[in-house]
Amino acid sequence: MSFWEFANPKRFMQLSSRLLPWVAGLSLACLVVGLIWGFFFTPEDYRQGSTVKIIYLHVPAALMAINAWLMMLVASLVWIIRRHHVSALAARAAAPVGLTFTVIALITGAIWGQPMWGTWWAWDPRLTSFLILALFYMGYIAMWEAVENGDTAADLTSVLCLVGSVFAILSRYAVLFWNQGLHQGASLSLDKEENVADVFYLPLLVCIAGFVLMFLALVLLRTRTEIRARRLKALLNRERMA
Amino acid sequence: MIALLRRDLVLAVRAGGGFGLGLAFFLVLSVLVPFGVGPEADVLARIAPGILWIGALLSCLLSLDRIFALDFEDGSLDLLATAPVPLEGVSVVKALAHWLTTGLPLTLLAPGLGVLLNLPPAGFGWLVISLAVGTPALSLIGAFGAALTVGLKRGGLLLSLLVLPLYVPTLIFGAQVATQGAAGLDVGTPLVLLAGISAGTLALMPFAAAAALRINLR
Amino acid sequence: MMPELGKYAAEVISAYAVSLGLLVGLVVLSLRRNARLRDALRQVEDRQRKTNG
Amino acid sequence: MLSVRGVCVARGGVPVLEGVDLDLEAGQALVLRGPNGIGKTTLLRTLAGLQPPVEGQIEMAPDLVAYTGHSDGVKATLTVVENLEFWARVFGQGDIAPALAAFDLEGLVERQAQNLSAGQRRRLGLARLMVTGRPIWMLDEPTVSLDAASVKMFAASVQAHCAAGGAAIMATHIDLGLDGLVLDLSPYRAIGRMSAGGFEEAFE
Repeated sequence: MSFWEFANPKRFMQLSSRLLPWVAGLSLACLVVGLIWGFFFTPEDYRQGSTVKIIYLHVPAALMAINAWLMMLVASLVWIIRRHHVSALAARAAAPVGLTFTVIALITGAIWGQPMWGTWWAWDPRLTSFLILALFYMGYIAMWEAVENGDTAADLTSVLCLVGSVFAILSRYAVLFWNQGLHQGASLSLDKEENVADVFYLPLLVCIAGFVLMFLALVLLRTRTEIRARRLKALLNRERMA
Repeated sequence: MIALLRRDLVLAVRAGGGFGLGLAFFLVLSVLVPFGVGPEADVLARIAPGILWIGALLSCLLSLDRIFALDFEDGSLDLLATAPVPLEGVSVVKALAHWLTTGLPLTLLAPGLGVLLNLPPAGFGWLVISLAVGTPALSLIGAFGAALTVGLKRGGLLLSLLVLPLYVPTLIFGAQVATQGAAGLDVGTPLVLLAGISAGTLALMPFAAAAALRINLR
Repeated sequence: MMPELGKYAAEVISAYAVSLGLLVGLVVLSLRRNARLRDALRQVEDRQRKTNG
Repeated sequence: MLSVRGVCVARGGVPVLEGVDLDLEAGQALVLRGPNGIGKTTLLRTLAGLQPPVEGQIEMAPDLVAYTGHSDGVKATLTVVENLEFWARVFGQGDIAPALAAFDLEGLVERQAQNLSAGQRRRLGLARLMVTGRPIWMLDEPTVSLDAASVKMFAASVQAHCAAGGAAIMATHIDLGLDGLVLDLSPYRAIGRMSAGGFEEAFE
């Protein structure tokens, strides 16, 4: 079976309806196991206390916030090059999911930052980059909502996604530069991944798997919705024409 | 192309072209800031470069939707698309006209407002240089945003939402040049990066804008 | 049953509550929109099948 | 000059016309007819190259078309002569005097376009065609808001253009008194086609 079979909307509907329960079930299982493991059965960090348990939400959400944008970028490219409608609709379906993950990463980061650094919000490069990413998601979603015609919207949002990706990377480096420039030698570091011990690592992996699968399940479901919405519009159009 | 530039400049300067509105906005904004943060001279001196950069950026934003929308509404854009000039060229010229009527005057006005905001003497030169180097990028990015939203009703608000995140790197480096210059520090790195952004947007944004225009004209 | 969360209990629990709340909200909204469009599409498809014979 | 074979055009992603065949030779004027909403504007925009056809071939040398849509592309704060000179420069042409003469605009040259009547504006929009130097004129409802005398003026200029080896294709409802060809678009109406791009066909 070729991956491009997904490009045919009818085949996509058939395949996704078979795939969706499995992906959703597996995702739920991973999330339940990972989060319960992490919440109830991991020790406290000697430095951060119980707040380390937030890692099981924060890191997977942050990871998927970026990967969701990457997936939208790939889907946009597929739409531009191969003109597969399903691809454009999948990009549209992924955006709100990515935005939600970004917001989760930001909120859990703020809640974690409050006891650790004594402030809800620090203009740390990484936090700031996520804030900018959230703005990009909002612009992308707003663009889809604003354009009436489906193909035009797909084209415009694809161009926006491409240009936005370039500027998102640019912003990331600009923000790094900016913060160092403002407070020299600021010692707020968010590099938790580097000093995570094994006890925290395994449940974290399970949670990451859960978030990846959940993203997949949600995108499949939402793409099915978008395909139906598009077909509904076309059928109503035909009724009007006849 | 030169004809197009000339026409756009004439249109902007003639009555109803909106030239001067952005400048007035910049002036009012800068006057309002001390009311918000208090009249202490040292506070104002510290935030002046950043305030002036944000003011310039917002004033630029005000007139962005006019870049293509007016030509779209009266049909000129259709005619330009069938004319023997590439839409990429049209985008560059339109961005240039926008810069000449907003970015350049803003740059020239900024030192005057710097006096109001108690900008340190060392900062005036760098403020003008940073604006002169950075505002072309604002016009070019803005032309892309305007091309994306040209066919939309109430596109102005969406335009702001799309363009503002794209302005982040330009703002960061531009304000950095102005701030460090005012503090008497070395500005080499941010100035090079700012120039890099302007050059990069000049190379790439016209193509993105032309692509968006072609989609919107269909 | 509850693990000992120490002095950061409020932070940890609120982080979990907000995140899970957002995720459940997203899932519920996605499911509801999916169901609504599925029904609407089925209705129109049935109607058109009837008129087309 | 222009050869169209089996073209299907879509408006807002919905095909409106399909299987359109037409030919245009130098010296010919072709009038498109059909009820409102059939897709005359969409077809003209497609032929002018502003949007791609869903299917079919359009054969034409590049840079032949001068297109005029519903709106005139006239700038209100520019004078008549400034408007025309701008378009003449864009198309690399020099002399605007014949265009001014053909549409009786000589008395208005220094007037700003916002002070023109609707008919005068329209005449200015049509005079623009003459300064492009392009051989194929594509006109969408060119006679809107023109009075009888102006319509005659317009018909005369189309005839002169065709006689000089040009061609014109226009969508209009009134009889211009041209001895041109007429193409009724009604038979080409696209019925039962779902959308452009093969999305819905996958379900049929």
